[in-house]
Amino acid sequence: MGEVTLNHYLYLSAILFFIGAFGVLFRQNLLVILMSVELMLNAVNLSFIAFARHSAGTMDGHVIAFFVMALAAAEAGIGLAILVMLFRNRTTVQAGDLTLMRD
Amino acid sequence: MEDIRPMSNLLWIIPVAPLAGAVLNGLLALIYSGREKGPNERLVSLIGCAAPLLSFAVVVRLFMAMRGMAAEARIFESTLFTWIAAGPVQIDFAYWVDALSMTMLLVVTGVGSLIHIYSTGYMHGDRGFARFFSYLNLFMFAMLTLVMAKNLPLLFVGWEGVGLCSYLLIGFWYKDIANAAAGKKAFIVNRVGDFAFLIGMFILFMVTMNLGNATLDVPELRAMAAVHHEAFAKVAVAACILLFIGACGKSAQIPLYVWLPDAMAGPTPVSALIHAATMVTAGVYMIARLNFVYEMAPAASAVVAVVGAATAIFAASIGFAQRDIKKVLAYSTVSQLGYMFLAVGVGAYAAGVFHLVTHAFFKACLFLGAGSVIHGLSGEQDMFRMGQLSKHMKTTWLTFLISAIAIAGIPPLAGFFSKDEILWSVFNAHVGPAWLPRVLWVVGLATAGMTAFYVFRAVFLTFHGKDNVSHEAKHHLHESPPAMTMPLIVLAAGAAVVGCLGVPAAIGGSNIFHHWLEPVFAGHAGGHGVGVGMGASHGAVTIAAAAESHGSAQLEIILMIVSVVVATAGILFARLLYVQMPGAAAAFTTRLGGFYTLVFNKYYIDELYERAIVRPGYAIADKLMFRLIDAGIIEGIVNGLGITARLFGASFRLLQSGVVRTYAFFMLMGFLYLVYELVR
Amino acid sequence: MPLFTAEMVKFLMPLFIMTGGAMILLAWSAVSVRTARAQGWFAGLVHVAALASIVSLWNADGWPMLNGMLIVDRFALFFAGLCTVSSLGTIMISGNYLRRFNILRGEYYALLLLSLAGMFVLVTAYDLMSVFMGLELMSLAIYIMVGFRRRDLLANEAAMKYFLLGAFAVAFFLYGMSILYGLLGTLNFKGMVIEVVSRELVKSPAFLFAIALILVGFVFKVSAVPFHMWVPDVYQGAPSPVTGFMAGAVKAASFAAFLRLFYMSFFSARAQWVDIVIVLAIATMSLGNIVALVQRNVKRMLAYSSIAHAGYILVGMAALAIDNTRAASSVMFYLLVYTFMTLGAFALVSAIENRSDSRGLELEDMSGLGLRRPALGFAMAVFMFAMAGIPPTAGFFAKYYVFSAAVDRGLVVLAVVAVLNSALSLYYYLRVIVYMYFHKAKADSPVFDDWGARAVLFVSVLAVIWLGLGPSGVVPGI
Amino acid sequence: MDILSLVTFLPLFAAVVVALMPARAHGAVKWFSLVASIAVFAVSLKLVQGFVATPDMQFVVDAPWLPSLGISYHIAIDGISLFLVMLVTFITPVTVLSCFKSIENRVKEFFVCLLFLETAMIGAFVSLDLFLFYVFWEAMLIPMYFMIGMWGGERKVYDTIKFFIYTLVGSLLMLIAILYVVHQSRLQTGTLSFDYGVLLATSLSAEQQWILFLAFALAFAIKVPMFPFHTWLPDAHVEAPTAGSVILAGVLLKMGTYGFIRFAMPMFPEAALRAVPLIAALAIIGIIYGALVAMVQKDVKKLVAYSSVSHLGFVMLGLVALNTHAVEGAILGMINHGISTGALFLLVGVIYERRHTRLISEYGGLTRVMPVYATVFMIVTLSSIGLPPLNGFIHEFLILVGAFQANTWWGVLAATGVVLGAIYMLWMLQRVFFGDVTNEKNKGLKDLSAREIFVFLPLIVMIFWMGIYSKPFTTRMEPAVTQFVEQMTAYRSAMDARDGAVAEEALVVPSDRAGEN
Amino acid sequence: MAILFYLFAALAVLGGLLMVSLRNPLSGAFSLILSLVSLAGLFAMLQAEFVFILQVLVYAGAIMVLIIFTIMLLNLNKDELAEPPVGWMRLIFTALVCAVAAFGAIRVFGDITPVQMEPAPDFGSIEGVGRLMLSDFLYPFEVISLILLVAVVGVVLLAKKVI
Repeated sequence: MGEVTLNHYLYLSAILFFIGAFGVLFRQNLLVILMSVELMLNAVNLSFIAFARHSAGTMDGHVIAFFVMALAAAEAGIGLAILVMLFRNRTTVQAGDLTLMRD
Repeated sequence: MEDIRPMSNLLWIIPVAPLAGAVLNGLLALIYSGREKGPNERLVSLIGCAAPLLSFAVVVRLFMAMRGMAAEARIFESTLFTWIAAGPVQIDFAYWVDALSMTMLLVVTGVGSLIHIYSTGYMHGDRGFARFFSYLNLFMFAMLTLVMAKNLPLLFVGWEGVGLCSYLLIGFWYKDIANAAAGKKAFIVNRVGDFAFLIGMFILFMVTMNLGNATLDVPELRAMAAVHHEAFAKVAVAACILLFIGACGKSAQIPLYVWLPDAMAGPTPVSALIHAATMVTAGVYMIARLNFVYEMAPAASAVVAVVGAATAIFAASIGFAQRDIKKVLAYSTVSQLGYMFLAVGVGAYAAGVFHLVTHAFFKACLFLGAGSVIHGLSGEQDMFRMGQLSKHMKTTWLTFLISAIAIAGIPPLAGFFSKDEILWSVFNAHVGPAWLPRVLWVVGLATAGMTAFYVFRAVFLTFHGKDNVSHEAKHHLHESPPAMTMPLIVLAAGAAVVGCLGVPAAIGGSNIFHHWLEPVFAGHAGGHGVGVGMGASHGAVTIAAAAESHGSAQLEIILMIVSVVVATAGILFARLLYVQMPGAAAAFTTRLGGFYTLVFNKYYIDELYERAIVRPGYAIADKLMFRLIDAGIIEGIVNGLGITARLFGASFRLLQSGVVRTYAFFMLMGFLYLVYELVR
Repeated sequence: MPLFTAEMVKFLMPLFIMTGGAMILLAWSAVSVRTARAQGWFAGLVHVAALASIVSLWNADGWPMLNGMLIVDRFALFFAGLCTVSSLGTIMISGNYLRRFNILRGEYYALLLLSLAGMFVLVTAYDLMSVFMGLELMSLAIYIMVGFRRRDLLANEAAMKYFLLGAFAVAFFLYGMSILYGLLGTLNFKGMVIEVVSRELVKSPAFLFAIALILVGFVFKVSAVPFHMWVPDVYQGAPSPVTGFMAGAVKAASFAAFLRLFYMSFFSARAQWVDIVIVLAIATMSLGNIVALVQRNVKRMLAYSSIAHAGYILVGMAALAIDNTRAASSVMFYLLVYTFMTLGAFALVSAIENRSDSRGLELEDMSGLGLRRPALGFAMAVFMFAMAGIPPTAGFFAKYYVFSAAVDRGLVVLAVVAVLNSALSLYYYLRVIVYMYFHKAKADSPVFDDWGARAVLFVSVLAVIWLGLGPSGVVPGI
Repeated sequence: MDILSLVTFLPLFAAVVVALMPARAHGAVKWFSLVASIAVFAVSLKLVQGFVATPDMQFVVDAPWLPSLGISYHIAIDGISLFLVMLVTFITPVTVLSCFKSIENRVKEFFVCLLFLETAMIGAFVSLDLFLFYVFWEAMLIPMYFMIGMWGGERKVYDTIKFFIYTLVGSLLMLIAILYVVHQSRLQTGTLSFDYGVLLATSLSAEQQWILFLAFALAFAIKVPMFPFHTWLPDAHVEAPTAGSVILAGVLLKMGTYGFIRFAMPMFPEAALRAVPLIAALAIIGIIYGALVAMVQKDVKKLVAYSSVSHLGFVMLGLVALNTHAVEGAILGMINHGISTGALFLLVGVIYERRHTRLISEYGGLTRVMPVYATVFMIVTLSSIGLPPLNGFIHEFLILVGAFQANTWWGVLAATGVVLGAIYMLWMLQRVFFGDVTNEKNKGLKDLSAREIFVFLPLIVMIFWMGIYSKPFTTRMEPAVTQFVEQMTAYRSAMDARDGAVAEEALVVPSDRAGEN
Repeated sequence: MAILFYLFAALAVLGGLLMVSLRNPLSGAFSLILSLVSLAGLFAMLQAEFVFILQVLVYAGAIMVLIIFTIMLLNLNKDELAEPPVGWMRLIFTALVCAVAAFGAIRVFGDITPVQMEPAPDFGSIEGVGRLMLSDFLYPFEVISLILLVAVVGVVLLAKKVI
């Protein structure tokens, strides 16, 4: 275990990002998909913070990470609202059921 | 010398008078088309007959004037306006009359007028009376334009015009679809010839254009041909053969003769005027007109002669077995036209034209006589249902008989002189290999005998022999009105006497006709020493005039006697079969068996054309082109593109599964692609 | 230099008007549901005011303000005006539609205004941060509007799909931002150019990787293949006026930022990304057109058509050149024309959509429209011909500019593919006309065209024809 | 307003007026349209009157339209376009009059389409700015589309779309080619211009020319239509209403041939010259193929449509024969075809109006019941098959002479069209007009009404006039045609000289090398 | 330090993997919280004090609570939770694609050379970030408020039973 550099953080963020992407691609449960997106955003945040510390040297990354969190909150809110609305009408949270429109 | 300009100024009247008649009668016909009754027949007859008669009068006046002119100056000319003007193609609407055209004009207007008069009787009571005269007048216009045209395109106008009128008149009784089909057949077969004619014309045009003076004017062509001999000689054979194919179409020669027998579907005066006396001779006229080109193409001339001879004997043989009186005459016409081509083919232009003139008289008379018979028998045309009509239709019988003798070539009637001149010219000709003229002569002689046979077969079956007339027909049987008999008489008289215009020197004649046409044909009589025949032998092209100089008069007289004997034998044989031993004909027929059937069915030539050209052509057009290429391949590709696009659409829409993760998956794949492309 | 000065106020005025109007509407609609129509009128007035302030800025020279976050220049104003007009048109066609489906609420107008504000942020963005903020503000509002027919299953589904995929795409975009931030230390458009050029990062993999990530965000919004798949579903499920708004204004605003970013910050790497844009353009227009061929639902058909149009616009993006602005102008003009065509088309769709099965509008529903209502039919025909690019409509000019730019840039093959596509597209555009004019009307299906829809149609037709006759000077650079 | 613009836009103005008339006022709409189109014709006569037989463009109007794009409103006519414009203004009133009765529903819209179409057609013929030309060219499609679609037959939906897309594919490729030339011209001259004259002066490499020529040629070949791009035509005709067919065959097809002579060939002369054998081959195939396929048609209109393929083959052959008379013949051919085939479609329309069928087998013996009609039909047929001295002969003769001069085999093969033309037309004539009236429904058919006679009268007058005295036409077009031919010939000799030089070089080079060694 | 990093990293990845693989969303949510908290640890290691606090408070706290709350609210039963069975092929394929993407990203990141620097004393502090937020980032800050407003309105509009 050598020194932990910027690259390590970036590797981790990439891994987390694509785990999240995998969740979006693989899972059917809309809640899990939503959480996977959250994980992706967190991976992005990690990248921002790591860059801020080891590359840019400014705190801009921190601010942006804050904005991303705010956005994540907003998205979570709206996403859950849509989910609730959908659940009321359809009683399902499976993405695979959302196929009324196709072709 | 008389100033010819006022005379030339009269030229336009000749074609325009019938044109005016055609328009007037045509309008009358159209105006009355919706009504119960047609227009007044007298008025129509008046217009219809006055027009050709006026032309005839002008022609006669011009003829008189021309006779008074020096032989070389015998030309009337009148340019009406510029017809086509495009770059080097400058074609005037110009009329031009020389001795040859004048001869034709006399025949056309003269015989034409008589037939018009005859028609007033023949067509009496027909619903299409006015229409008929309109067409007939239009025909006169076209024929006169053909004859008087100064240049080939204008000649082509007449050429096509007569074809059109022929088409219209054959299909005159269009109610029977067969008549209309016959008209169409005539037109289309003619068009095949016209196709070749056009190309022949183009060849001549190219020659003149390359010489820097693009023209199709006949006199100019003639002048240029005289000067630029080499240039013309190079293409002369091709041009001549092509033009001759055109003539084959119009003049019903092998292989394009098939339309003429069918053309008998038209009213009989039409058969007389168009399909015997005038239009069908246009081919002969055209070749005579362009003699200076044919002079340069001995090979082509040989072809003309051979085809003419072949047609002559071939058609005559078919004439043997026909039952329909008009068909007999039709094949006879084909055969006689073959004779004329034989003549022009061996360079005996004057003889050919002379035969054309005499033929116009006796064949018109024969047709009109036949028409009179048909008229009398209420439309019956089968000779085996006639007989003994000489008792009922004296005038008709007599005139018919005179013409028959004339065509059979019995002296001193017209046919004898013209036919004999041809045979004599052929005998002396230098065409093709040395044996060819002799063969052609034999063929011509045989044809003469056959002609005598089948014509008299018709005479005997119709007017003599056994009375086979049906009961109803007999009831109405009558001699035709004077309007019909009068022209018969005039024509028969003509058939009897016009021969004297061409009495050969051998028997003390002066051959007036020949001298009259000399300026037209003489200029080139062997003048250039073109090679004759298939080989390289150089010698003068033979024309009748030349033949006279080195043929011996004695031999000529001997040949005359031979031909008269042959003709008489033909007549006697016919008498034997159809008058003296009525059963013999039938027995003879049975003996011949299959051959008779073959001949009776015209050697199945029509069927051959039908099977070999028409049906395969239609099948190719329909199955191969329309259904396979057009609807199948081209449309298939066009629609296939559309269908492919839609198929793609249909398959791509399947990707649109509605499942979110699929969508996300494609996004990720797209992202991978972007990364791959950008980072690589 | 102070961060904020008084003279900036006028540049931010449109934004203030939009957001202020939205706040007032939110408050108003919270206390009074019954006055929704009046709220609509008010929203319209706010739009007019915003438009007026945008127009008044036309001759004012903007500069990068607020720490270089935004710039209010003519380019931005052009798109801001376009979006505002589109939004105003949406309001005018919405009233009747919302009432018909019983969802007339003041919040709708407020969201529209907020979304418009997002667009303003987006088109004026001079920093990736603003792009991100603008995109999100615009998108979030639209997610809600898409799901505005709460009882409608299709609308639910559309909202959900749009939301999920939108969030997914934004994550990529943000990831790209983070890399750029790390590499360049700045997200300012100008700053990025300077950094990239001075540090010769044009070919560095990380930089290009970041471009790829950023691209995902943009091409998702402008619906390029294969990031297009949400479009048909969302366009079909959303309320028709909203669909029109999405197809027109959202696309225009996204392209505005896309264009500015790529024409400015990333232009030095054009050699690297141009092939991608070409491929995307070809794929986008071809797929859009081909699949549109087999659609029978008008809204879906228009959705695919809008994908195809994105492809044409991408042709213009591919043709961007340093020495002249013809390609950029062509993109702008295309979006201008497209906004009007699509607004008009959806105005008509909104006016006649009346299906109980909520499947939007099928082709059969348009049968005989041109005969029953000649004016409406004429308008739709004009839009269809314009979308197909037939002169003398503006659609032709739009295509013409784009293709001309491509040919100028040497992209002849791309232009040829594009014209073949536009020939192909004719098929389905004509089919609409076929149904409208050559088919007998079914039952007497009612048409709900109030004065608002008529006015929108009238203005759109006028714009599409007028722009087709003499478009000189409408777009800077043309 | 100058006279050429007046001729161009008067119909549009009339269309707008008609559009504003009340929909119910059928009579007023019809008569107004008739008067308007006759007025256009009358005004266009001033063009003939003022035309001077020189190769120059005349009645030139050159005003900026979109100056920043190099697009100008540049219109003018020369001897080539003069008569095509006249053809449009002549055919339109005839067409208007012909559909007084056949158009019963949506009368107003129909005449709006017709008049709008007239402006587009004239515009395309007079434009000397390629952009302007393109706009007019495409604008023609819209009214035509509606005319076929709204007033057409049963399969109209499929066929309208096919017609539209087919023609659009070609013209869009042409648009790209235009853009490319403009681009090249801008690189060379530094200014952006769509002007015909400017683009004509653009120098292009052989490869560029070839590609560009193909793009142009495709657009025009589809419009002509040349084999094998002809399949849209029969379908479009079959479904089109009579007036649509008349305009389509009478004028629209000439856009293609006109495009060749005005744009494709002069702009890319070297490529055009290289393409001559190809075009000639396709033209000849078209002549023979069109005629043969026409022969087997069961629908009169389809027959006439295929005959158009054949006739336009003649015109194309004349164009590529590249000698004065052939090109003049080609232009005359365009006009003659417009008149004769237009008349044929009108004639088919007459019986279609009465019987609502166009199948040949449904008719027979019509001469008996409709003699005047039959007469007119006969005259037009004869003109169509090129019977002298009717108009068809003149152009066929000139084209064949020219083709024969250019290449013997072209002339020979093309001349077979003369035979085939007679076959299919006369056979159709026979089946429709001769024989007995076998179909009961045909017994009560009414002959031509006075109005219909007035429709055909001008056409028949033209048929005779142009056949008997075509000089007024040819003298006016001759200078322009001569110039065209001379230019092309000059290019050809330049090319031959260069090819010769290249060949010589190829021979010389090795020896030079040998010398070096 | 390194050990700490690997620990947090392993926990974060584990949390993520568990989240995407556990069937019950509630378990998934808790896994995600594990991941988020681990990330917070990493933030702390990167001297991002402010973000660390927010991560724990807002993310792991508020947002995840919201999600868990919703899961409870929906009260999903077994049937509703049951996802249709997924084929192995699909699993492997999807995983492979994601792995390729991640691998690509890692390769790209391998080229990045960090800049050695000593951060400013207030780096990552609440005050420093706060200043920045209200000066340089004033504009986004204002816009994010609008975004949150939209979110609030949207949630009310969409999720309320009767409006």
